[in-house]
Amino acid sequence: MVTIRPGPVNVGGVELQNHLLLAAGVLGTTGASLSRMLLLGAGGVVTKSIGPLPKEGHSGPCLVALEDGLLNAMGLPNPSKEFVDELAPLAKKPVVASIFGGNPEEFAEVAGWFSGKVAAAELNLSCPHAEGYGAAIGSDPALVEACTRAVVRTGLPAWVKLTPNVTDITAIGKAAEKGGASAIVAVNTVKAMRISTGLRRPVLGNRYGGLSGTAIFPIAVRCVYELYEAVKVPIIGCGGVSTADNVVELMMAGASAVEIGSAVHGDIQVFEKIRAALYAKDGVMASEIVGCAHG
Amino acid sequence: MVTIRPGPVNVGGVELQNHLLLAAGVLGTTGASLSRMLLLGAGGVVTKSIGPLPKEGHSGPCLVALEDGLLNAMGLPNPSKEFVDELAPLAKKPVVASIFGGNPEEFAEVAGWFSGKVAAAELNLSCPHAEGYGAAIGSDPALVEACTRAVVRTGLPAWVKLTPNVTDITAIGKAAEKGGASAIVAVNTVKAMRISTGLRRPVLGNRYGGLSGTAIFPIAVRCVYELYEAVKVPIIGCGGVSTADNVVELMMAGASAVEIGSAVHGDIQVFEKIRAALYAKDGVMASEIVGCAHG
Amino acid sequence: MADGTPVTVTITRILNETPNIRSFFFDQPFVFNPGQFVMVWVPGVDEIPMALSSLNSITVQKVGDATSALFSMKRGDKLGIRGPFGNGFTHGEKVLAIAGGVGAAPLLPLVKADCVMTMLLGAKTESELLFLDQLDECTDVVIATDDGSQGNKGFVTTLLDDLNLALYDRIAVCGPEVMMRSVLAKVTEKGVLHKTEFSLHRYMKCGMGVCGSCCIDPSGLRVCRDGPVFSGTILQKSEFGHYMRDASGRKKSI
Amino acid sequence: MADGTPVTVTITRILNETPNIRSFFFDQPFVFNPGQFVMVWVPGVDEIPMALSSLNSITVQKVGDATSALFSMKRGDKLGIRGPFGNGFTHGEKVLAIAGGVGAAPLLPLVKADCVMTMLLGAKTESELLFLDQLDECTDVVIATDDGSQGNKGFVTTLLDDLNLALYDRIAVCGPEVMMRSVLAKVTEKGVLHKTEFSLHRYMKCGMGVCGSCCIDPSGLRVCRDGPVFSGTILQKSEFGHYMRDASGRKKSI
Repeated sequence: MVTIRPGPVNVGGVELQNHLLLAAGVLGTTGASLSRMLLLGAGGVVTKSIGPLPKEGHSGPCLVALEDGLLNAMGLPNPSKEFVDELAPLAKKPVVASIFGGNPEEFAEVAGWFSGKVAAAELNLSCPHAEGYGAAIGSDPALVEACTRAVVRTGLPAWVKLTPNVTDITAIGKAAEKGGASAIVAVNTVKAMRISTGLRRPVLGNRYGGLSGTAIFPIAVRCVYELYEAVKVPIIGCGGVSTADNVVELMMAGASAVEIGSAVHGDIQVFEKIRAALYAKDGVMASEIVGCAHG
Repeated sequence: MVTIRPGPVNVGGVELQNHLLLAAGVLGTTGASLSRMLLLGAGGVVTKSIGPLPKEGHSGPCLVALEDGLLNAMGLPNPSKEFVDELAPLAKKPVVASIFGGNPEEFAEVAGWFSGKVAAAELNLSCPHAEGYGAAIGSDPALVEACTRAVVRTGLPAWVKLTPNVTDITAIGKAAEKGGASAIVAVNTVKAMRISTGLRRPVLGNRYGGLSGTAIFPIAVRCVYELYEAVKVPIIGCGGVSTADNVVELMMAGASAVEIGSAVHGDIQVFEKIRAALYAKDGVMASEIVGCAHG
Repeated sequence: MADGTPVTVTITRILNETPNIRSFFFDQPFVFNPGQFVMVWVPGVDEIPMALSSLNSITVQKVGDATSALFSMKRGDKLGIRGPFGNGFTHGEKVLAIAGGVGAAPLLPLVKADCVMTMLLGAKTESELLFLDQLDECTDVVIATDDGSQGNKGFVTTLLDDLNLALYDRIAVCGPEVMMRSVLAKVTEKGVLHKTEFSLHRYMKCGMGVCGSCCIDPSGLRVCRDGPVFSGTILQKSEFGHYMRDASGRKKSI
Repeated sequence: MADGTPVTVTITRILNETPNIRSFFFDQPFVFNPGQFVMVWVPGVDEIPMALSSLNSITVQKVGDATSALFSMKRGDKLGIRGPFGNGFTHGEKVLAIAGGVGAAPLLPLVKADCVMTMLLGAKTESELLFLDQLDECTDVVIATDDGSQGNKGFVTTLLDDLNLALYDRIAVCGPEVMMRSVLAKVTEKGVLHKTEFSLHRYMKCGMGVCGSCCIDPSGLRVCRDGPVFSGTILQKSEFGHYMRDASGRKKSI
């Protein structure tokens, strides 16, 4: 297997402890949980998505395990501004605040709360199951550009997380870049559904949800590869990563770092395990493999 | 498990032997292979996609097996008009000719070859890895409508197979319906990629390919569910079906029949096995469950 | 479905256990360890975590929308069940079980597993003593009621003063968090904290350790996956007994 | 990758077997049955089916773009390997093997498995006799060359007339299709068709029974998955020896 030589990792304006970040929406609801994941080997953590007002989220079921992935529709539950206090013990740590809003103003408002308190803001322009938020905005290049620009003005590095549920993800990636994004995160979950044949209704309370996990890894690789040929800002790969070789594969597609989410379902030690397999003193420079599968 | 009472199956202008069709692109290159699949329990068969000129397809690798699906980029190899002769021994059988073209005229030309010789034509407006064909056309509602109308004029029932690689599949489904489609087939493969970390390049000769198999089943369910609320023509579900319960699930989402492709990789007897598990004299009427997961 | 999607079960029997608590029996058994829970999907309403009170039953107190909807269901109605999830109680040879109110539900299978020497059972009043007959058949039950209508008058905690705690190798506790916190104080005082395990209730969305809605401070441990049963040692310097979080993640006092 | 994606191998040795045939050895073994094949990915060029001539080698005749690219590769270069695929030869105790040209490649491991009593080996001329030394060590080899430069002059088929075919329980054949068709005619005439198996070559894209590009008429059987080894009985009334299909699916005469 290809291994990587350890060294400083600076991606999208954030100094990471390694190339592996905890993805938004997974174990990111409290400061204590985020601290735990850093202790367990994450090189950086992205918080649960925080919005302009507290939300309780959709009624359940909110998440079900499939054979090769997870299907969820949480509905962006979040404590809103109160969450800022959760991060107090994490000052100076590689914490990225995931934020959402219904328009550029709301994005700016929420980003403002975190200014100076986190390393970057990740714009959730991609949640496939929250009406008026996420992918509803993230499939419109003009809105993506405007929201990105609004967050950039707060002074935080703006990471923009994209939905794969669009005809052309490169158009959205370019819009984020034009808006001043420091990094693009690709991808959020794939819009999906399962139905309980016993109960004759969709298994999620919200009916529609987002598919994550190994099932979508080949889709994530494709999106990162497409974006690498379309934008110049760094790309952070996300979607179904569960092994060190998956990390290398996304990096070869063009990712400068990766986010890991669903794999914690299989094993909360996944960061430590991947880190142990990924890094070696005689490994290659990360810069040698980022995007090396092109051309 | 929910079982279905056996009975006549007439979907999209085609009399099927059961609710299970062999999907396009799988074991549909020769008449003999199609005959074999009918003998092995398929209720109908869709041919390999046939285009206006012979094509050799992409260089290899063209198909690789993943843990939970198949990734392929065949590149629409086909013998073009010569293929019509392959179907001579299959007259009166439930054979659907999959066809493609670069514009409505080409679709009409190819459909014309099959007029009177097959039960229906399935428009491939969804192949994600053939430049100028398939999804390149199938993501534009106006082109979808025009191609559908051109085929309808040849007198064949027109089934329109949609790509999931669009922001809003219902817009494409409605365009097909407006063009006179007798049925909508949802969905074709999901655009994807895998990279060989050992060889540092995409594993497919064409780099990009289409993901099929169990990995995409939740995406297929979602697309069928969305389309069922948007169109009135029958929907034929396709994508990752490998069990009788999967068939029931797609029917509850809104499918009147289903196509099965990748599952033949696991077991060429899959039609017979699903048929045995799906039908029972004391089962429910198919009409009772089609779309029952709505409302 | 062979994966982690909900299993459809049919309600076969409904038992009124107390004025406010019912047991719902279904047609399929779930292999579990006492203390594990399932996510119960009341179709069209919500999904809530519930302790298994036997292989094929949950025992539910009416407290909110989902439990109210459950109480309106009849024999033959269907539910979706995911799980069992979580860790369950550590096995012991000579267990002291302490239950308050509906907290007796996860402890009943522990008692039936024949390892509980003594059970302290508390409730507000006589009619709310859960599973008294079944528990009485299997173990030595000591009762406390707030109003003194049966057994000792007062909280179940006070019963601890009359026991020789050295007799027991494990102490398993489940009940309202205020009651559990007072047990925690008492066992600390008596020097047996290390033997003690508490089954926690927290708002949870996913039930399988992914969403993080049930993480407790300051450890960040997940009640649904690392718990719901935690040692007293872990809980002593924690949010336990002080606050929890609501569906949005905001803290609320206990 | 633990799935069915190509395994990366490094070429460790290249042997010139004949003027037009080379063996490529790589650094990883593949467990296989004699007659099974692998899909060999020449990066940037194409992927082609190749019989394994040993656990860690393929033996290749230069015939087209991909094989030419393969011939330009050096020790240390990398290939992708998928498989092994297909069925391989049925096991026999006393096997007669018949090879023409590069058709000796899949038969070599059968001979080394120590079940081949006699091997008929044919080629155009002496220098094109493949694996002669290795075969000679393990079995009784009878040779025919078109030009008579070694062994019998003429086609390998003619050697069959001098053998007592009743001695053998299986007959395994691999070579150019014209040669195999003439063997088929001969074994039919001699009444031993039922003992005979032929290893077929067909254009194939996927190698695992999905795409259908290698299906044969009239059975629709897939060479890559139901074959590549077929009994003579199945092949007798088939396209075998008459036509095959090209990459587009159009028929072309043999």
